[in-house]
Amino acid sequence: MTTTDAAVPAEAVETPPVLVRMTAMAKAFGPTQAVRDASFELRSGEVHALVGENGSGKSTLVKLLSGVHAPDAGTIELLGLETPSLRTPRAAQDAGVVTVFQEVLVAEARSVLDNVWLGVDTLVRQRVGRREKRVRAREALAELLGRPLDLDKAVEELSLSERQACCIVRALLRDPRILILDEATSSLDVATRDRLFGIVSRLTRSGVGAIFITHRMDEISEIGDRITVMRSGETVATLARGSWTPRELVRLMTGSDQLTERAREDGGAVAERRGDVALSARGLRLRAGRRPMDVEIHAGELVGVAGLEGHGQDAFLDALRGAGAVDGAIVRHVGGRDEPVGSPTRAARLGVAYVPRERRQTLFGWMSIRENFGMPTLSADSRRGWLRLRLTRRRLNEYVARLGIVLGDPGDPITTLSGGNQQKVAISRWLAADPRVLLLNDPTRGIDVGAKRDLYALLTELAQEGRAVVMLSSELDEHVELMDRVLVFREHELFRELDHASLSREALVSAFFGEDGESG
Amino acid sequence: MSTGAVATESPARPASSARAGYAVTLGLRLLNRYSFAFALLLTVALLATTIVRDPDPWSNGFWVGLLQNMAPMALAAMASTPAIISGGGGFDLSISPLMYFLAEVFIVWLAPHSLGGFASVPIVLGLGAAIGAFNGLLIILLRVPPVVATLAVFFVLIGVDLRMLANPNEGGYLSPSNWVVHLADKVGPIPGGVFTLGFPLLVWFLLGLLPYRRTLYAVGSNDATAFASGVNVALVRVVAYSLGGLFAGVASLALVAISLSANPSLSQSYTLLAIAAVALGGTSLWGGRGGLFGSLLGAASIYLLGNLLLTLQVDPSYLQVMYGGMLLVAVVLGGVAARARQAE
Amino acid sequence: MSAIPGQPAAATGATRIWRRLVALQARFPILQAVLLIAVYLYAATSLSLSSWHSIREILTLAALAGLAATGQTLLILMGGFDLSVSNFILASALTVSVLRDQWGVSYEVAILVAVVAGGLFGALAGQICHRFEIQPLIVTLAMGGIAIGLVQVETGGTFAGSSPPWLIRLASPQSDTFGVIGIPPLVSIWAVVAVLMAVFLHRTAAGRRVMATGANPRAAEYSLIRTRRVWTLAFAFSGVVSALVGLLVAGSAASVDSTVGDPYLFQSVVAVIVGGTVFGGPGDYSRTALGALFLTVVNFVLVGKGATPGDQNMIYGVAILVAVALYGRERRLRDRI
Amino acid sequence: MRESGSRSRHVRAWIAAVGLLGVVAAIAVATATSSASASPAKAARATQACGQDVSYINKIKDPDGVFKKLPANIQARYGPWPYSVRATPWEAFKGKKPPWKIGLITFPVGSPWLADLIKQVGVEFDKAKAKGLTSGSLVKYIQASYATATPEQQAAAVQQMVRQGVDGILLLPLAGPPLVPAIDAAGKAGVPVVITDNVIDGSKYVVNVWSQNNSPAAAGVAGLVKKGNILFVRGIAGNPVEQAFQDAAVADVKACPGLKIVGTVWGKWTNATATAEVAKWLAAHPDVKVDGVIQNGIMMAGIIQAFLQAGRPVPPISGGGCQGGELSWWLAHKSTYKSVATCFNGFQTAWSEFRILLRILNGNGLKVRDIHVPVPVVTNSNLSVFATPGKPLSWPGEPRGPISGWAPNSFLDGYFNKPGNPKGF
Repeated sequence: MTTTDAAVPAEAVETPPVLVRMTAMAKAFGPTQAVRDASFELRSGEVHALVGENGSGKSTLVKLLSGVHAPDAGTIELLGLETPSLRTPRAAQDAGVVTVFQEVLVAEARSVLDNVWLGVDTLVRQRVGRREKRVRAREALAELLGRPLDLDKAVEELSLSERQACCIVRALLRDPRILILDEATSSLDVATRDRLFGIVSRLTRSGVGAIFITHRMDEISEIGDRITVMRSGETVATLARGSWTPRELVRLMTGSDQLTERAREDGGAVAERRGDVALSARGLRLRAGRRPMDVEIHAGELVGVAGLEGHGQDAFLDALRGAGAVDGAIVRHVGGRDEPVGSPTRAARLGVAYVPRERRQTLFGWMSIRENFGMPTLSADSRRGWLRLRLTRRRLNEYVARLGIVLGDPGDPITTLSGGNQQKVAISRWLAADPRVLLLNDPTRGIDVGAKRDLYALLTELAQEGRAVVMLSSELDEHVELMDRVLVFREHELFRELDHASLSREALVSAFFGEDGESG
Repeated sequence: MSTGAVATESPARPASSARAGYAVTLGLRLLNRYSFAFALLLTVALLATTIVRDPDPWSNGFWVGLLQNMAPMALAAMASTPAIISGGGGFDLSISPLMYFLAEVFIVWLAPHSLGGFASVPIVLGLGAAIGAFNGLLIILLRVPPVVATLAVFFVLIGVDLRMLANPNEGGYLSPSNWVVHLADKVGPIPGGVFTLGFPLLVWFLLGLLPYRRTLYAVGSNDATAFASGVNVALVRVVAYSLGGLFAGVASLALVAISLSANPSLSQSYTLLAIAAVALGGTSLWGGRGGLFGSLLGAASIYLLGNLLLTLQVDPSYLQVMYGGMLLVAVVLGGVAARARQAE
Repeated sequence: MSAIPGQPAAATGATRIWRRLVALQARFPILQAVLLIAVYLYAATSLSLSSWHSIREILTLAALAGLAATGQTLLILMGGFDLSVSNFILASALTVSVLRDQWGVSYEVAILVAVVAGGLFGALAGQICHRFEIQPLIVTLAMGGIAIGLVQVETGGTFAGSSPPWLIRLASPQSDTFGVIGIPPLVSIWAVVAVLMAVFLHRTAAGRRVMATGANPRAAEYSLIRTRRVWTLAFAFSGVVSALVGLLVAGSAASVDSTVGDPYLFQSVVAVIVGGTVFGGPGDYSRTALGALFLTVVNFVLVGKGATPGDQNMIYGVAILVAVALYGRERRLRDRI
Repeated sequence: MRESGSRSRHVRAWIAAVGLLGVVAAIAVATATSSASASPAKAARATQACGQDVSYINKIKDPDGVFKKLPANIQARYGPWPYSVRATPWEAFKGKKPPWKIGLITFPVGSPWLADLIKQVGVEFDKAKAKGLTSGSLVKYIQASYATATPEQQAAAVQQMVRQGVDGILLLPLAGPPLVPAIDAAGKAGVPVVITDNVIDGSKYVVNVWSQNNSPAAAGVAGLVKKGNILFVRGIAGNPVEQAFQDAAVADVKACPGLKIVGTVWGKWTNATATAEVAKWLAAHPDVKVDGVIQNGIMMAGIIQAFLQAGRPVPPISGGGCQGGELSWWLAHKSTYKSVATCFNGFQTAWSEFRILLRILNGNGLKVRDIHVPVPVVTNSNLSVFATPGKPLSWPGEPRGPISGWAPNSFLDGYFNKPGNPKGF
């Protein structure tokens, strides 16, 4: 892999002062224990990468440090002295802790200038003069984006990556002692990302400490001086630069390198599962001006959708479920007939089911488990508008047994379930509609290993039943261990298609970075 | 309510094919930049017609009357605005009863105790601001929809108004010699309305010099962002509500100036008018957009329309329909503009 | 509404008990029920409101309040709001009294006109709200104004009419349902509506869709619920109900004047809120019914005790405050980052 | 989601408590400041006999000494007049040359009375136009709906009309006091504003034409009942006129030692509300016998309705500002039902109002600012003159009566230095 010359200068190496020391932090949201026992240390002048699977508690941990949440337990030391837990982001910022959060947080209606300086002034006193604000904002943005940005433009008129740039600049302008970047590069283009790394290493040289959360191995290896790995709410290891391999990281993150219970099926098994084409995309463009793609999804196969974050995987799934492709056609093949998939409703009618990524987008907060379970299949479960609750109940029980969903009473609010079980409900409720093609958007995101196993087992089962499963995942091993073939996306194009034989972590990673096939 | 377009593709922007289409997009641009554009257009048109129809529009009386008469409604609208801008469904239903409450305080309590002089100004405004702040706190601490919380205060205040003046024939009046009357007439050569209407605008302008106003809009636009960036969102909102109360204080003075009397039985008469004026003025009830000036224009156009219908002797029955129509057009335009924005 | 669990893991005994109560309360409107019983007992003892005759009166007026809040309940469950209830009520009351005479048409026709118009105006309001993402508050306000305006134009400004005897009899607390069942017709209607609403919300797909739309619009869209259609129909429903309630109001008022709608402008909302239905759910019509009943009994007590309108308003306000104090449900800012 | 939900709930509970306390405090303060009923009532009690209407004549505030100058027969008309009687600038008014432009401003139309009044003013205007007394067309401003009506709008309308060169204005105020400045301004500009259905005591230039039309009925009912329980049905809380009516009514009741006030409800001057509120009260007091009801105006039908509903005998109900429906009902039950009402209709009001305005404009010299029009008292004996037979209780019609039945020309002549209408109108 490539490593730029943004290496850490010598003087910073011999143990510099500790900026942050978090010990035995814990934080729970209702039944879900987001962080259970996390300890973390940040030294002056280092970039400390924080890695772990989705939902392993990284974000929560940094939110504890940046005053968004108050910890249930644990102590935070800032610059050597014990601090009473930081109650608000403001408090944290005054203490020199500045965070760029995972969400792209902007005030859409306000100008770029207002956005980057938001919260610096008090309500009555200007901490920074107007002219100075403009000058510094312009410089910072230019340095990051490599081109000037109209300071008076409303942020809602900017592209996503420009917005994220605003968030980053907002943090930089506060002259942080401790800079936290929580997946802050997810929607930046590569050049901007490199410029950001340049800025970060400049800051660290001047004694700033940076905490860096990312999913991209290459980024870690590029600027990470130390790495702390988190798994299901705990910090499991802290490794110094060079003393780790991707493989090992993955093992640490997942807790095992054998993900699926069963030994991986051989090609033969896969071949016989595979049926005729169930769903196909013809001349599909995910963005204007990109290379069109033709994809065929067969019945009974497990197709992985992979790529670096924000390279078009989500757009691809959306297209498949009939929601907004730029151009091209999605066709569902049912019993010899070709049915165009126009809208999500149409797609559903043709047996294409989609499970979104965000649980916030799938669950109905206060409603009961049973109601949540029954939602997508309302029409199926009702005769002339009348709900036949028995059907729903029976099916729910069936899936509870099949997926080992742990729940008290199906009448309880869905919010009483743990993340994994919520996800199981979210998926199983679509299975209840007996879809022929199942589109899953990173379903194992933020659920514990046990739950993952169950899901994998389920998905294989589904494939064996002759359903086509298309699954977007941000985890390499899921692809390697589970998929029959993997579609790797890059810059919103189908970059490569790895079939069962040629499927390996290295192959994937190299494909992610657009390296030609065999090497890496 | 933003059940937005998850699956449904966002509605088409005005077809910019024809020249007309271009005009439309241009209009929407304008509306995005200046949310009060529509209200301004309306006001100018109505005002122009009024002036044309009026025997001598350049006499002082014309403007004095105009300003004094629309002052209470306009001020009520302006008082409702900061809370709405502060977002989070921000809303203050209690403005109208608050106006009447403060008017009563002035007439029933202050004036008789020889506080009817200029001393009354800080007292009335202060009291208004305090009650506004109370609303804000209620909403922040109970974390309930502002409409509901302020509805409760709405009822309580109406009750208090009626209670305070159990016998409207005793002490419900203010002597015409009181200084307030000038607010409904002239102060030297200047129409009194200029002062009452000018005050909130001035305050608003001065707030513009402080970081507060920008922060308020940011909070209204996206409170999570503001919070994450270290803004004390709760404080910003409470201040917004107390600003509303402050302006309600001014409104009460304008009201007293015209009526020279406390009329508890009318406590809620400005509630719906204010809402309509604000919406007409292009202030988005989602927060973060719009401003005091828009509300002023909104109120102006409502008032002028009523006035014009009288001058033109249009059947008053049509008034309601026109108000409603105007309102719908205004908010729909706002919605379309917002869509155009998102599409960009 | 958040999709992520609600209560902290560790808690002391005291807070656990408190939370139990809150959770229980969140399921059933226990508090309201208790309050209702308490107030009624007080009323029965100190004001002798216990006679079947008095109960008839109470139930009838409660029925009116409750029925007027039917549409509102659905809308608030769905995350909407309706400020046009009072105007629609007045509009339809005038249609069946004044306009019917003017047009010289049969009651059936007049009622049909009122109901259809109510439905159309409602549907339009829903469409506009959803399509342009405008707060229903404004749109319904405008719609109500337009509806009244049109009626006014039609009647030439006169707002006084008398309701047909059969309507008056229908709405009278002392007449019996079908002249046989010993319950006032309004109350029977209310009971039926309550049952229907319960069935609708809990036993029909449509009801589920409404609640889902309120609970999480995005998720609803993903679950293939056409939220725009839901909004349109819900508002149409509210319009129709308001029109029908307008008839009953006209009946109980006997003579229609321009103020018959006024009490329902906010009352419809208050009944829902006090009942404990929250914007976007959870909630239920049974709660609204309870809320209406509660408010009515309180009102009887106040009037019986000769409370001035001033006091009545204040008590109203306090009732709402207390209710919302127990039902605050907005998410904290820090949880949205 | 909520971390430490319980704490936040505790907080909420506290807030609620605090809010509650605040409210209670407010009530306390408010109560402290709220005073008892008006003084004239108390003052009048001494001389008043049961069944006789309260008379303030010897207490009438007469700062300008104009009242004393009025002929005795006219003074006698001022029995229940609770306000002062003042001189008016219009006495010296030289008048303008006809034809005149006339304006009409009213609150929203809610009753047949107002509807008829507006209709009749139009009719009179056209008749006058035929005689060359008025020009153009009647300039009208009728407020659209109570939901959006404010007195300030009426004030604006007055100013607007003055600007438009209207010579005289007939005004039915939504609320009196707020209109004072506008009316005085109009007066200074030489535009008389004649108001009815309300009295504006604070204005110099206003012309008040008013009937204290409830208290004779109240007194009548009090006299009819003599002994027993009286229920008060009041109008809109916080309204000055309402209070004046109430004060008189209280005085009338106090005049009968046998009468006991057992309750007060608020009917908001609408039959619908009156029915509901009375029904509530009756339900709450099933064992209290109500021997008489005294209402604040135009609510008789609603109250009858409530009693019928409750299946109780309908007691005498004061019919202040009577309406057609209740009269027909009364007529139908003439044999068994006794009551006292005071009746006049919108046509009559318009007829007289219009003439008063014309006389002022003609410079006939109005003697006093305040004209009190005694209203015909209706009892079982003369009921048939006013009632329309065979109508339902809820009939929104009006009492019958000759168009000049309220304030005939002869009556008006007493108030003007120069009698008669211009051009023998």
